[in-house]
Amino acid sequence: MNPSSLVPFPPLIYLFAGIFIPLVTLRWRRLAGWLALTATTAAAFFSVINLLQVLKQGIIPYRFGGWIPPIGIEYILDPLSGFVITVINLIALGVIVHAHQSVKAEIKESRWPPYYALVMLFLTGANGIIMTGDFFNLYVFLEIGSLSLYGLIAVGEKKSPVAAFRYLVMGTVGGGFYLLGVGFLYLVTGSLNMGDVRNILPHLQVTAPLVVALTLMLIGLGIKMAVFPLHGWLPDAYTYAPSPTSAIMAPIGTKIGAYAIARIFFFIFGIRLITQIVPIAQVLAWLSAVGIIYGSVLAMAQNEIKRMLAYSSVAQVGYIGLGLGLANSFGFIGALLHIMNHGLMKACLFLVAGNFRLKLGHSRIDRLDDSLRRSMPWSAAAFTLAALAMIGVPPTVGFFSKWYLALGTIASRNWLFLAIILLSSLLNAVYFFRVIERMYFPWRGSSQKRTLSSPAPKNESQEVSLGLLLPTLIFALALIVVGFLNVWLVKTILTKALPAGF
Amino acid sequence: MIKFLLGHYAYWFILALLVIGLYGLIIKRNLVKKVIGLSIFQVAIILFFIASSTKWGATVPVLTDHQEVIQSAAYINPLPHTLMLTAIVVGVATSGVAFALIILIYRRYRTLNENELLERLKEDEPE
Amino acid sequence: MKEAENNPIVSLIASIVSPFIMLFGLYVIFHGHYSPGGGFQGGTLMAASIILIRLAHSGQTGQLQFPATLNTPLGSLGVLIYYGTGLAALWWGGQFLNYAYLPLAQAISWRRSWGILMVEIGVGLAVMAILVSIFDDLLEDNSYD
Amino acid sequence: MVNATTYTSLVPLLTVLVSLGAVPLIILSSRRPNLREFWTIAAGVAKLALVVSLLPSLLRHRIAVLNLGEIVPGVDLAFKADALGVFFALIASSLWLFTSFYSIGYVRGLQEHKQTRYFAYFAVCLSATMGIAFSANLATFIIFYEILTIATYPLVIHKETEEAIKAGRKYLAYTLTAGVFLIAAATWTYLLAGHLDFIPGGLLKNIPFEPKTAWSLFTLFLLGVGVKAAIMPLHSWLPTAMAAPTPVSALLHAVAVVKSGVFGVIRVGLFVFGPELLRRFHLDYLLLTSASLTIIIASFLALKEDNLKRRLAYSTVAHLSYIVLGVGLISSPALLGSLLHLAFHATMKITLFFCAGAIYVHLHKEKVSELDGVGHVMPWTMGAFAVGSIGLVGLPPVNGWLSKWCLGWGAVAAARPLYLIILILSGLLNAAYFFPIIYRAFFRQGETGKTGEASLLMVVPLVLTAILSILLGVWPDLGFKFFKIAHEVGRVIFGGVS
Repeated sequence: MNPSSLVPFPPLIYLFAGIFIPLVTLRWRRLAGWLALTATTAAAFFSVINLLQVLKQGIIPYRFGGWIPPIGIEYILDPLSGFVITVINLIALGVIVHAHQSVKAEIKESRWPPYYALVMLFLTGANGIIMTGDFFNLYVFLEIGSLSLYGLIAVGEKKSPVAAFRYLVMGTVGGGFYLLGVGFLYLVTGSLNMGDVRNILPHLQVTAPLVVALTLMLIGLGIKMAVFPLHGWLPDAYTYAPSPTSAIMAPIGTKIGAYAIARIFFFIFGIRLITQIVPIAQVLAWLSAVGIIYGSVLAMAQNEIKRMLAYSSVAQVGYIGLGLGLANSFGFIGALLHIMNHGLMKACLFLVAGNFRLKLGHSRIDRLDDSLRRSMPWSAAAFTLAALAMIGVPPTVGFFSKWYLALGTIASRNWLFLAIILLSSLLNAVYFFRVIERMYFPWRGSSQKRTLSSPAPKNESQEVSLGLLLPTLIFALALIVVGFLNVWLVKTILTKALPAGF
Repeated sequence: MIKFLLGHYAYWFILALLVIGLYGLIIKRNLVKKVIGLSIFQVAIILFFIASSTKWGATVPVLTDHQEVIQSAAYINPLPHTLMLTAIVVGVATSGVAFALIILIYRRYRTLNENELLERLKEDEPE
Repeated sequence: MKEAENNPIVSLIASIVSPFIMLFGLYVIFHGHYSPGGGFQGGTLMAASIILIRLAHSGQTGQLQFPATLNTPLGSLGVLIYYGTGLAALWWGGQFLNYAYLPLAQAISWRRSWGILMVEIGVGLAVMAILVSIFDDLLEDNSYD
Repeated sequence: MVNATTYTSLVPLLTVLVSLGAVPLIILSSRRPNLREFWTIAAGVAKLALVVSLLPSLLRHRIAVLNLGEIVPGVDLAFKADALGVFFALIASSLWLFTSFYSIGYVRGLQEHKQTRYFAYFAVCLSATMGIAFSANLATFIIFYEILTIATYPLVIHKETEEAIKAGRKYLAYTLTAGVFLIAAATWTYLLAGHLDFIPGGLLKNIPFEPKTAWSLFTLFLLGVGVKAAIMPLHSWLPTAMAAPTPVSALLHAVAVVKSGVFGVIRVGLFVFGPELLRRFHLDYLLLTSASLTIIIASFLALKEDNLKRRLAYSTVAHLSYIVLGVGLISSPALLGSLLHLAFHATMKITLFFCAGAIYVHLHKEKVSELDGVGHVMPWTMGAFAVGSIGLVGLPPVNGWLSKWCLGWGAVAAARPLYLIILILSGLLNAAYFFPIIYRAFFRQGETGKTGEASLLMVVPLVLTAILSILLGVWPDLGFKFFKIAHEVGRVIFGGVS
C-alpha cells in the first residue's frame, strides 16, 4: 500500500465502526463506547498522517474504484481538507472520550449501541464532506451526517424530538436546494467532479442557470452552516439534544457547512465569479455580519447555558462566514482558523455544560451560584478560560481569529465589518461574564444570608470524574497552546490552503 | 415566448410540484402533512434530474454485444438516473426518520397539530 | 399495536404473492450489474415481500418468516459485504472498490463483474433489512422516555 | 550622540515570569498565610532585583532584547528593555514591594476573605505590567495589556458586594472596549507598516498618510489606551472602581493599571506615530485639548467629592493627564517632565492611598467630612498624607514640584504658554481639594473613638513612600536614577535636551 491509500481511511474507519458497532453489540453491549473510541482514535491518527503527507508532497487525489475523474468519485486531500479533517477528528476524539461517561448518564443502556453507531455515521458524513471532490457525493455525505444528527438529537430531553423534527425539515429542504443547485450546475457544465467543473467554468458564459445553481447551493449549504437567517433550527437542536450530542454537534456540525461553502465557492467557482460576476461573497458577508449581531444579542437574553451557547454559535458561524465573504487572504485565513478555534472553544464550553448537567442536574444560569467555584473548580475554570477565548482575550485562540478577521476587514476597507467584529467580542463579554459572575460571586439573596464570620458553605468537592474532566481540561489547555501555535499553523498549512486568486 | 413556455413544459410541472411541496411544508399545520410536503419537494427535484436527461428515442446505455457500434446519441445519459436512485434512498431514509420522530412526538404530546404542539411546549417551559 | 383480525383473503393473497415478489427481487439484484436493476431496487422488492406478510399477518405470525431480530445483523452484514469487497480491493493493492484488484483468478473484466455483483448482493441485503427494520421500529410500541 | 546596541538577555522575560511563577506557590500555600505572603514578598524582591540588574548596561546604552518567535505572522513575541520600559518597570516593581507589605497589613487588619485569590491576582497583574513595560512591539503590548485587564477584574470585585460587582462590570465594559479599539488600531497599523515594532521616533514615520487616515488611526489608538489612562470622557470607571480594597486602588492608581495606560499613550505617541507625524497632522492638539480639559474638569470634580478615595481617584484622573499633556507638548523637557511625573505621581499617590486605607482599616472612615481630628490620632499617617498632598500641589521639596517644573518648562519651550497657565491653575485646584483635608485632620477636634496608629505593616510602608517622595524631590537621581533614565528616553526620541 502506498501512502496515498491512506487518504480515504478516516471516513472509511468511521463507516466501518458505524456498521460494526450494531453487530458486535448484539452480544456485548458495553463494547459500543470502546469501539467508538478506538475508531475515532484511529481516524484521528490517520488524519494526522495524511496531513503530514500532504504537507510533504502536495495535493493527493484518491480515485475510488480506480475510475479516472470525471467518471469516478474522487477524494481530494489538499492542505485545506487535510487541515479541517485533522481538526475535526481531534476534536471528535476529545468529545468521544468525554461522551464515554456522559452517555452513560444521559442515555439508557439499551440505546448505547445505536447512539454510538449514529455518532460514527455522523462523523462519516463529516469526514466524507471534507474529503470528497464530487458534488453529488457531497450531497450524500451531507445527508448521511444530517440524518444521523436528527437521531442523535432526538434521544435528548422531552422536547428534543420536536427540535429534531424542525431540524429535519429545514435540513432536508437545505439538502434539496443544494441538490437542485447541483442539478443546474450539471446542466450547465455536464460534470459533477469538482476539479472538472473548475476547469470548465472559465470557458462558459455566465448564464441564468449558473446563477441559479450558485444561489441554490448557497442557500442549501447556508442552512447546514446556520448562516443567518437560515439558522432557525440551531438553538432548539443544541439546547434539547443530550449533552454528548450537543458537544459533538456544536464544534463539528456547522463547521462542515462552512467548509463546504469555502471549498465550493472559493476553490471551484473561483474568486472572480463569486465577487465580481455574482455577488455571492458579498451576500454571505452581509448575512454573516447581521448574524453576528443577532446571535450575540439573543445570546444575552438566554437563561440556559446551552441555549446561550447555541445563539453564540450563530454569531460565531457569522465570523466564519464574514471571513470567507471578505474574499481576501487575511479573511480566509481568519475563517479557517476560526473553524478550528471555535470548534475548540465550543467543544470546551459544551463539555462544561455537560459536566454541570451531570452534577447539578441543570445548566440554567439563574440557578448557578458561587458554590460552584468550590464544588467544581476545574470545570468552572475551564468554562472561564473558554469564555475568555470567546471574548478574544490574548493569548487565547479567540484573539488570533479576531486578529486575522480584523486584518481582513481593514485590508478590504470595510469599516462597518470591522466595527461589527469588534462590537461582537464585547457582546460576547456581556453574556459570558453573566455566567462567570454567577459562578464566582455570591448573588443577591445569597449574599445577605452570609456574613464574613460564616464563610461560604464548604461544599465537598463534587468535581466530575477524571474521564470527564480530562477532555475538558485538554480542550481548555488547547485554547492557549493552539493560540501560540497559530503562526506555525498559518505558515505551514493555511497559507498553502488559500484558493487561487488571492 | 409561447415556444419557451411549451418547450420547457416538463420544467413548469416540476416547478409547480416544487412549490406545492414547499407550500405543504410551510403552510400545513399537521406534521404528517409536512412530511408529505417534504416528500413532494424531493420528488420534484428527482424529476428535475430525470427530465434533464430525457432524450426521445434513446435507450438504456447497456451494451448487449461487444461488436455494437457505440452511438452516444442512442443512449440516455445514465448518470442522473443513478444519482436519483441514491437521492430516492436518501428520501426514504429521511421519511423514515421523520415518521419515527413524529411517532415520538405524538407519544409525548398526544398531538400532531403544530399549533397545539407549540402550546404544549410552552406549558412545559419551567416558570 | 392493536391485534387486528386476520382477513383470510388478504393473508392468502399475500402469502401467494410474497414469494414471487421475493423472487423478482432476487432477479433484479442478480442481474443488476448488466441490465437495469441492482441492489437498491432488488432490496426494496425483497423488503416489500416481507412487509407484505407482516401487513397481512399482524403480530407474531408475521414475524415467523423473517424475525425482527434479524434486521440489525443482516443489515450490518449487507454493508459489511459491500465494505469488505472494497477493502479487499484496497488490501490487494488497488483503490477502495477497485474490483480489478480483487483476488480472483480471472480476467479483469470478469473480476469487475464479480466485484459489482458482490456489492449488489451486499447492498440488496442491507436495503432489505433496513427497510424492514424501519417498518418494525415504527410499529414498535415502546416509549422512549 | 551614542547609538544604543542591543544584546539578548533572558532578564526581561524573567521579570515577567517571576511573579507569574509565584502564583502557583501562592495558591498551594493558601492554608499557610505566612508562607503565602513570603512568596509574594520574595517574588517582589526578585523582580525588583532583576529590573535593577538591567540598569547598568542600560546606562551604557546597551539594551536587553529577547525574541520568542512569531506570535502572528510578521510580528514577534518580543521583549526589549529600552530606557522607557526599564523606567516604567522600575516604578512598578519597586512600588509593588511597598504595596505587598501594605496589603498584608490591610487584608489581615480587615480579615478580608479570599486572601489567596487576592495575592494571586496581584502577582498576575504585576507580571502583565512588566510585560507591558518590556514589550518590543504593539502585539506583545496588546497581549499583556489585555491580560492586565482581565487580571485586575477579580481585584476590583474583590469585596463581592453588589456595588463591587457593578464596579467590576463598568470596569470591564470600559477596558474591554478599549482593548478592542487597540486591536483594531494595531491591525490597521500592521497593514500600513508591515510590522509593529516600537521605534523611537515612530514606526509609522516613513509611511505616506492622508490626514483623514492619520486622524482616524490616532483616535482609535487614543480610545484604546485612553481608557486606562483615564482621559476624559473615558475616565468614569476609575472613580467607580474605588469599591475595591484600598491596596487595589493603590495598585490601580499608582502602580499598574492607569500607569500602563499613560505608558501606552507615550508608546503610541512617540514610538508608533512619532513627534514628526504628531506635528505634521496636528494630532498633538487632540492630546493637548483632551488632557487640559481632563485636568481642569477632574480637579473640579475632586473638589466636590466627599468620599476620600473617590476624591483621590479624580485627582489621579487629573494627574494622569499631566503626563499626557507632557507627551502632547512634544518637546524634550516636557517629555522629561511627564516621565518624571509618571514616577513621582506614583510615589505620592500611593502614599495618599495607603493613608486612606490605613484610616479606613483603623477608624472605618471613608468620608472627608468625617476626618476631623484624625491627625491627632494618627499623626504619622496624616503627616504622610500632608507630604503627598504638598507634592501633588507642586510645592518643593516633595518630588511633585520637579516634574511640574519640567512640564512647565516644556510648555514654554514648545511656545505654548497656555498650558503653563493650565498647570498653575490645576496646582491651585489641587491645593483647594487637598489642604482642607489636612486642615480638618490637624486643626479641628473630632471624635474618633480610637487611639494610636494602624498596624505597623501599614504605617511603615506609607511613611517610607512619603519619605521617598521627599528624597526624590531633592535628589531625583537617587537610587534608581530616574532622572537619568528619563533623560535618556528624551535623548533617544528627540536627540538630546535642547
